[in-house]
Amino acid sequence: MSPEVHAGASVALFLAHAVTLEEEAAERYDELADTMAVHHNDVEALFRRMAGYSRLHRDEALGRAQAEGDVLPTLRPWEFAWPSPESPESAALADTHYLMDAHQALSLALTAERQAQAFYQQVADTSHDARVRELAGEFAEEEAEHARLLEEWLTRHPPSAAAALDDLDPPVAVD
Amino acid sequence: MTPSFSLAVTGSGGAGVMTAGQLLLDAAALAGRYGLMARSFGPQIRGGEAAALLRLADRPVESPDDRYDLLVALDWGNIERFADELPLAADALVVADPGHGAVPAVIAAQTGRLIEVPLTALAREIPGGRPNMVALGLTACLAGLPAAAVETRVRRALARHGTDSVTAAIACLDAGRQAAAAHRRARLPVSGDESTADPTTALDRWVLNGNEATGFGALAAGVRFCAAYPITPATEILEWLAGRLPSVGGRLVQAEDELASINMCIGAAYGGVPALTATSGPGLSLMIESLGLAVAAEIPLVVANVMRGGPSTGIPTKSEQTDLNIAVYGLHGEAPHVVVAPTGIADCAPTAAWAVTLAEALQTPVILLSDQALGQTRTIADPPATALPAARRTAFVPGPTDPPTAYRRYAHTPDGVSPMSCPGMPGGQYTADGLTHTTSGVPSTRAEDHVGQLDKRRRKLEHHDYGARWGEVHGDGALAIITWGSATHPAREACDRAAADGLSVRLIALRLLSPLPVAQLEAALAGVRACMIVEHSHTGQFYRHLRAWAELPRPTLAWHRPGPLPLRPGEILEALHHLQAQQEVAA
Amino acid sequence: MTPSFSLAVTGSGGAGVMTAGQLLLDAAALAGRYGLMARSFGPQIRGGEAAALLRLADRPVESPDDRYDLLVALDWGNIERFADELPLAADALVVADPGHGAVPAVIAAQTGRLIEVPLTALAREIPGGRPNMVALGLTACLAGLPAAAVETRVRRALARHGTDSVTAAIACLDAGRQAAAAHRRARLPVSGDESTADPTTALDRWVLNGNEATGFGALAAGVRFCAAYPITPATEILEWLAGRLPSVGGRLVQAEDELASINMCIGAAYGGVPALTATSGPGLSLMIESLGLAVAAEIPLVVANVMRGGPSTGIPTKSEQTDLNIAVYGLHGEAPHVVVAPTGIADCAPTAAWAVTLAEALQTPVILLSDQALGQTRTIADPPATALPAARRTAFVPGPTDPPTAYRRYAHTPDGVSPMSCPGMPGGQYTADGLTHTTSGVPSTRAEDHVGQLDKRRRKLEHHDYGARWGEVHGDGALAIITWGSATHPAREACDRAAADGLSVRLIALRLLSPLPVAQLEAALAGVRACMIVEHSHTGQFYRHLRAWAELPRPTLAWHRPGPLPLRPGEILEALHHLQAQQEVAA
Amino acid sequence: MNATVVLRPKDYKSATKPVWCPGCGDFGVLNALTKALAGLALAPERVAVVSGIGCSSRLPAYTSVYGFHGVHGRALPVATGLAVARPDLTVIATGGDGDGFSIGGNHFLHACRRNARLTYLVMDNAVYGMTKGQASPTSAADWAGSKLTPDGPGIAPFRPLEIALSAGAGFIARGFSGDPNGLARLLAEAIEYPGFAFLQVLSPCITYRPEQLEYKALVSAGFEPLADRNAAFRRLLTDDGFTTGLLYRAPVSAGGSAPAPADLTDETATLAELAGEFTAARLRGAADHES
Amino acid sequence: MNATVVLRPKDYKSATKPVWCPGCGDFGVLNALTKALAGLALAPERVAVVSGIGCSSRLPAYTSVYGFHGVHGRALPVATGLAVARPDLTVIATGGDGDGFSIGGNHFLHACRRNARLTYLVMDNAVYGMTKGQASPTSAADWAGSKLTPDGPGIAPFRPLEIALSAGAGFIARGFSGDPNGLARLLAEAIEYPGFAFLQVLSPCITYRPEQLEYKALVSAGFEPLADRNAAFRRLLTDDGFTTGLLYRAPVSAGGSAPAPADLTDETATLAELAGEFTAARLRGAADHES
Ligand SMILES: Cc1ncc(C[n+]2csc(CCOP(=O)(O)OP(=O)(O)O)c2C)c(N)n1
Ligand SMILES: Cc1ncc(C[n+]2csc(CCOP(=O)(O)OP(=O)(O)O)c2C)c(N)n1
Ligand code: SF4
Ligand code: SF4
Ligand SMILES: [Mg+2]
Ligand SMILES: [Mg+2]
Repeated sequence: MSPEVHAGASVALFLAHAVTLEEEAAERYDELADTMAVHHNDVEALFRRMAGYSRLHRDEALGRAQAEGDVLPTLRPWEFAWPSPESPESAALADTHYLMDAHQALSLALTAERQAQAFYQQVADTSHDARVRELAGEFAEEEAEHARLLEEWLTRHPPSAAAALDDLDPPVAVD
Repeated sequence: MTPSFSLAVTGSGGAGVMTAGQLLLDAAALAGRYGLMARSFGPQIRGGEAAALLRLADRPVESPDDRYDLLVALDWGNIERFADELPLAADALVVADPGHGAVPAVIAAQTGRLIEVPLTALAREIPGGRPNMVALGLTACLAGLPAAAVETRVRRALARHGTDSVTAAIACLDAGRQAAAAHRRARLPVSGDESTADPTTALDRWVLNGNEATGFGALAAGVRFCAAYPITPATEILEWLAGRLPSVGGRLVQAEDELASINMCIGAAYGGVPALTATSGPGLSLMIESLGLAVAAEIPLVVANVMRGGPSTGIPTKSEQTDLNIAVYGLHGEAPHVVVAPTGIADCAPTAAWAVTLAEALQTPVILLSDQALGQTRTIADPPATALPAARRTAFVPGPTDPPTAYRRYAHTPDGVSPMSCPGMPGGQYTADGLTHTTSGVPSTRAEDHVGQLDKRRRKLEHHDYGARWGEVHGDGALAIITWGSATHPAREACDRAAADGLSVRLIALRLLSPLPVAQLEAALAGVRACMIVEHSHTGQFYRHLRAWAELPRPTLAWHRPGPLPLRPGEILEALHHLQAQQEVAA
Repeated sequence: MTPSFSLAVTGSGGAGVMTAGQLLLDAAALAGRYGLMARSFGPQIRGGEAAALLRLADRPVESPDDRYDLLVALDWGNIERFADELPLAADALVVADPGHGAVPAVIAAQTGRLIEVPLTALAREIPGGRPNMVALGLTACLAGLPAAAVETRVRRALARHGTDSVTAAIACLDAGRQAAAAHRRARLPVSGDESTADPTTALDRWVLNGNEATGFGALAAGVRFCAAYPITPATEILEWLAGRLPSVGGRLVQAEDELASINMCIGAAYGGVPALTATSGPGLSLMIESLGLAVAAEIPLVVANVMRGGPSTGIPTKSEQTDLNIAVYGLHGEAPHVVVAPTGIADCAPTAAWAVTLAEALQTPVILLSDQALGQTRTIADPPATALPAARRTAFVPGPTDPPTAYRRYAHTPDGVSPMSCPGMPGGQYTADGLTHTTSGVPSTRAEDHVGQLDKRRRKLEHHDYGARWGEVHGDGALAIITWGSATHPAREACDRAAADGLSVRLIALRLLSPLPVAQLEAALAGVRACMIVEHSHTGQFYRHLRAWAELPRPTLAWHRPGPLPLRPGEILEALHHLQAQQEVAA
Repeated sequence: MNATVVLRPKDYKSATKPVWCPGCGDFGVLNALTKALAGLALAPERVAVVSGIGCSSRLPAYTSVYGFHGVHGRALPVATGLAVARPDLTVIATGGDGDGFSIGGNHFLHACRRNARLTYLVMDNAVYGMTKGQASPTSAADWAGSKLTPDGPGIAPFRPLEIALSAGAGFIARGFSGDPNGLARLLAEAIEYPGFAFLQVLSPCITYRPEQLEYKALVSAGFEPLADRNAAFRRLLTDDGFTTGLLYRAPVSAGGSAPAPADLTDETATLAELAGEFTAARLRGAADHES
Repeated sequence: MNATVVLRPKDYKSATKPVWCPGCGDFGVLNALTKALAGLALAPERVAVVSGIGCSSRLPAYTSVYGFHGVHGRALPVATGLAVARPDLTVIATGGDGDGFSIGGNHFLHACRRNARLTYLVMDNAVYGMTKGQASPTSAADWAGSKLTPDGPGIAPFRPLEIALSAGAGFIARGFSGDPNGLARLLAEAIEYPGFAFLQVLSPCITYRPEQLEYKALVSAGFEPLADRNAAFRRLLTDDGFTTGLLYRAPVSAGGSAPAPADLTDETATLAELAGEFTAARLRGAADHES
């Protein structure tokens, strides 16, 4: 999100971003989980779990909106002012691999959570609207909490010994 | 009947199932065994699920068996997909890694002999170890392959990855073998003595798939030009040729589509350079119009069509024999051409070579009908007993007194074959044409020219002496099977088993599919009282083709079923017994 | 047997031969006659040489006769080219313009009745006069057509050229008629009384060629989209549709090639709009791959293939029945579809309409096999006795409680036809696919899905009630002819003549060529002792097709010969007598 | 489908799970497409996505709109037939660079000329993914990654934007699968363009062209929409192949004449009238029937 | 053929008389071709002319060189196969605008890229002569002379030179059948170009496009040979379609890499060696055989 846009964003506009950020993060985790399922990779479960968390946060953001009494504006996907090509908590599709292990999956998620944290922090730092600053700060703190959690999990899932991405079977021609 | 041992290694793609399977087959070759390996996988380009399907024996074997004796599962990812490709023998042994969950019902229901080996855990104990190498050691041991052969092969294959890799792999093989030994009671009966194989002969044997064999046969017969567009399951023919043609002065062009590739071949062949393209059903469909041109303009060329499940895009990775109709009858107008098919994987090389010689001798397109089962199954086979045939074209030689315009490219000759010039030959200029033409190649709409050229083109095919390669006949029973292509080996094994049951069945496998060698076929059928037509199709295309041209014994039973599952000897044997029972009732 | 009068008008292109011929046919229609007119040309786009070949009769007639009773030559330019297309009766009259040199030997040798009429000189005497109009007056008179009918037609045709043109033409007609009268002794016997024709009925008759009839039948049955690429002899279907489709809210797209045209039709038909394309052999060849897609994805559409001499470019302007093989067997994989053929020119309309209804009812491509003889011969025929059938597609109707994903496009149904949605229908979303798929259309490589869909697609064709249109049966002799397409009328006339000779021959003409209506055919053959298969081909494609599927009487004689010459009743009659003689020897 | 229900991008996805390799650029394209459709609030049943054969061509089955997965190289004619026969629909043709520029090249040329109202989105990975990584028309001359062309294809790569412009396309853009929101926006504009709209999307194949993971660093949103064809040509002369955005949008009237929609209900001529053309009566009848 | 005999243009004609309409532009092209061949003193047996189907495609039979009259639209692949397999020959592909730009459009695109050594001469009359005058890709959008498109094709005409340039052709020229000597000269240059040379020839169809008799007044020799691709593009932006001459001639090295000639005699690997790759021995053998 360009700082200018967010500096001037209303609470409703900010919450619309927050809701979509979490919603898209959840959908991305689902998408990754589906993909891993297709390739029989156990990290599927991990991505499902992440999707669940993101959905919880989305509901939370929706709850805030209700509490604020705000009707969230409907934006078209490209009308959101994200600082990156996608909403910041969407795990990068390009960084996945069908043989990825739990460590790599968690690293991927960690990057996403940190991006989300950075996003909220930036809004918290630059918004002209006090309420927005306050909400963004809270959200940033939550994201930081997630990131810490992921960091902890990562220690429990060290990189697998055998270079996991060393593909033993050549790709095949299906047509 | 060939005593043999069938085994499958399955797991998620990337687990190294295919690598393990291939090394196992190679090791079997080094150990003097025969065998074959097919692959099966899911729709994913990479990953997904994979199965290496092997059969090992002491005598040449090219048919899959009815059931598998051993299943080694690295994990259970989507095993349901393979369930019907993996029929297990009642006493089959299933080796599973307990780390990957319970044995799925679809497997457990088939056999009671399950043993658990922690493949992943064993591999983890070895630095750089991999579960698939543990599985390889274990499987080889259960299959009765000498450890030395496996080790030799693995050392060789991993050499370029450095000594650490090799050491780790060897350790894995050992761990696997020990795990197998730990289940000594589960060790399966294997045929043959590990030490009997004559190592010299064994090392001369070929380990290759039908696609490579096809490429080799074509090149050996003289093909020096290939233009093609990739398509599964034919691409390996092209890849093989792409790597080798330059070394014999030839060229391969990757074309923009099949319309281009067939026409580039026509151009090269018109230029005197024997040409081949390889494709599968969808690509063959696109070549149809230009094949008609090659017929009319009398241009020699070979299309190797590797059949897959149809219609339309169908199932590209599975086998069927359902492009027979289009290959034989697919051209518009009256367009006689030649269709041949190898009767097995090893036969792909001589039959491809034959196809090239026929094309060149008859100046006509030849369609070589291979299929996914032949093309992509790797086998250990004896090299061809005789040298492959080499192509020869009847070339134009100007008479010393001929005026420059005397050359009649499409002159009527007794055998219908007219001497052919090609650019560069002075006095041989003519215009090759797809329009009805005179003997000089000038367009004509007159009846005498039309009929004259139609007659000539039919004559050259009908009068040609196709020699002994038209087909194979085995046995002399009063019951006969007529079959072709990849159905041959399963059918032949069914006949062998029937013989073991005391039922003598004659096997007739055609290599020449069109023009149908009616006289040879009817001679081969002499004394046959009942007949069965065996093919891998839904509606019996081969049966209809035979009916259209030949007198078949009555009764003749049409036995066929479509892909994707391969034909197995047992089902053919069952149909044979059915036919025999009918015969007895009738008698 | 139809008493009839056959005549040819020949001359260099540009001399107005075709105009004269066409006006003569039209005049015959106005006079209550029946008849037909074929055209023959040299290879030149314009100029060159031309012949209008007519046959007139008092009863419907669609076969050419064996020989011509009258030849009117405006000049002798390259007449040799037509020599074998123009067999003259022994007592034929030849009218020649002495200004164009001596009668060529190839003509003079055939008949002694030559008269000279200075057509050019006569025309020159009339301001604005033209030799072809003189020839028209003369020919009409010799053919026994009322002068009034000719005059009416000519007035109408030339109206837009102004009164001077009309006056000149009428004067030419008169001059021609007088020249004929001057040779009263030469006037030929003609059948029928000039005044008997019921003018009301006569004026309701249709004067059209098979290509126009095909376009009309398709449009009448519901076709509203056409995409095509021009090709001889199919282009008139497209041109007819191009002019009419917009008036019924339809559209025609000229495509870049046949690959595009067939796929555009697939797109439109997938969108719910009945679609047709028209082509000939070379174009059909290019459509083969996508026809397979239409089979697999179950897309209804009609390809009107107007056959010409083959193979390859062959003879585009001449007729043959040699695309039967490609039409029936040309698709790769197992791709059941429907092939139908009109049994005559007038039959093109109802059969084209039927083709559309079959495509829509069975959700499958239908190939309509017409040919140059049907497509480009103009005839005077009774309009269809019954209304043309109209197409109906089994449409998807969402159940009130269906979840949006419940729709199974390829659901198994008893008759194999699954309700079809099209874009715009809520809840009907699916992806049509040429890959082997589940009932929902999701790609699958599993045996049950493959076999299930193969079965279903075969079932819908086999279980369909094709009704009475499957073929025509005439007579009940113990000798039978089985034939199809443009061979039907010559064969029928041969049967009529045989009957006149006291030989009763049954005629069976198939409209449904694939799936072959075996039960109906075998029923129609009940009591037949010997049979003859009549077709316009070099190798007997129809004969082989029948053999492949049906039990034919023994003996069955395959009688066929290729183009470019049309089939004539006499040669078929001769073959019939031959068969009968054989039968008698055998008895 | 109730028009008042607001559909989210995921509502345009089907339950079928993609078989693509994780990391494949085509996932981004699928996401962009569903976002574009949601952004335009199009009813799923009024949209059709038509493809050929290839990894990318699998896309239609992953959507909840009408789909057509045809044969290799023929997506455009199928889409054209559908768009011309059913002008009420939103028609999107899609597929890969092999499908569209190699075997389908002729249809591409003529679709640009024909200017029927449809969007053509090509997922360009400069390789034949589905058949194991052979060179495609957009592969570099020296890309030696395929056994079929062990020394590289050795020929000049195909320039999709130049060809489209030469052939007469009125809407030409380039997108990147790694920027689904930007791509969704381009797609929405393409869909709304009342003629043929072409969109080349750089969509990495991580399996056969892993080096394409670098695309992220190479692409830059440099095109400014031009309305003048010559200006667009000049702009392309300095194109590096990685500039994204809308290059050219012809004023609608200049974009050739899109076929006028067929009104399938307006049957101004009855069948009887058409049959009347054949009657003998017409041979002596009113002059307006003369052909 | 004795090389010391000097051949005249007529020696490159066959005894077969053209079936073309008197006045057809294709006569001029035939004359230009025979003049070019005579001018280059090429031995007739070392030249091959390959065509598709159409009036123009009848040309090979009217020459005394090797000819190939194939199917509609496939002249270029036949010529490519011949040129690649037989680099010792002079190969000329020819035909009409329908053959080359409509059904054969894809081969045109890819032949421009592939840059095999051959000349492609298209006799452009903006119509399908042989099938009775339907619109071709180069027909104007409003040309309503065909029953198949009674209101005109209604789409943007194909621009052969632009397409050739976009697609990567290294030699691009336009000629006029009414100027056989100028055309012969262009053709000779094209033949000598060591790569793919494209030559559009305006060749009137007097039967279906009699208005093309006006071409004589419209054409002007305005192109000055350019060696810079961008310059050629800029030149084309102001082209009226009637400028003749050599537009563009890429320096040979820039014209893509024409496939290296195959040396059909140099068999560096014997069959036995190739067969050796299959043996079991190799599975344990020397490392250099590993694949
Ligand atoms: C007529 C025909 N020829 C060849 C093929 C094999 N084939 C399937 S997909 C494909 C190429 C796909 O490449 P692209 O369109 O770039 O798609 P990608 O897989 O890269 O997304 C080929 C050659 C086919 N299915 N049909
Ligand atoms: C596959 C196929 N489709 C259609 C035709 C019919 N056909 C023959 S020539 C031709 C067009 C010729 O136009 P062009 O190439 O411009 O040549 P011209 O006659 O104008 O010289 C067509 C459509 C054919 N022979 N083959
Ligand atoms: S092979 Fe390449 S294009 Fe195909 S799914 Fe995998 S990454 Fe995507
Ligand atoms: S129709 Fe046209 S192109 Fe054909 S020969 Fe006649 S003038 Fe030439
Ligand atoms: Mg690609
Ligand atoms: Mg033309």
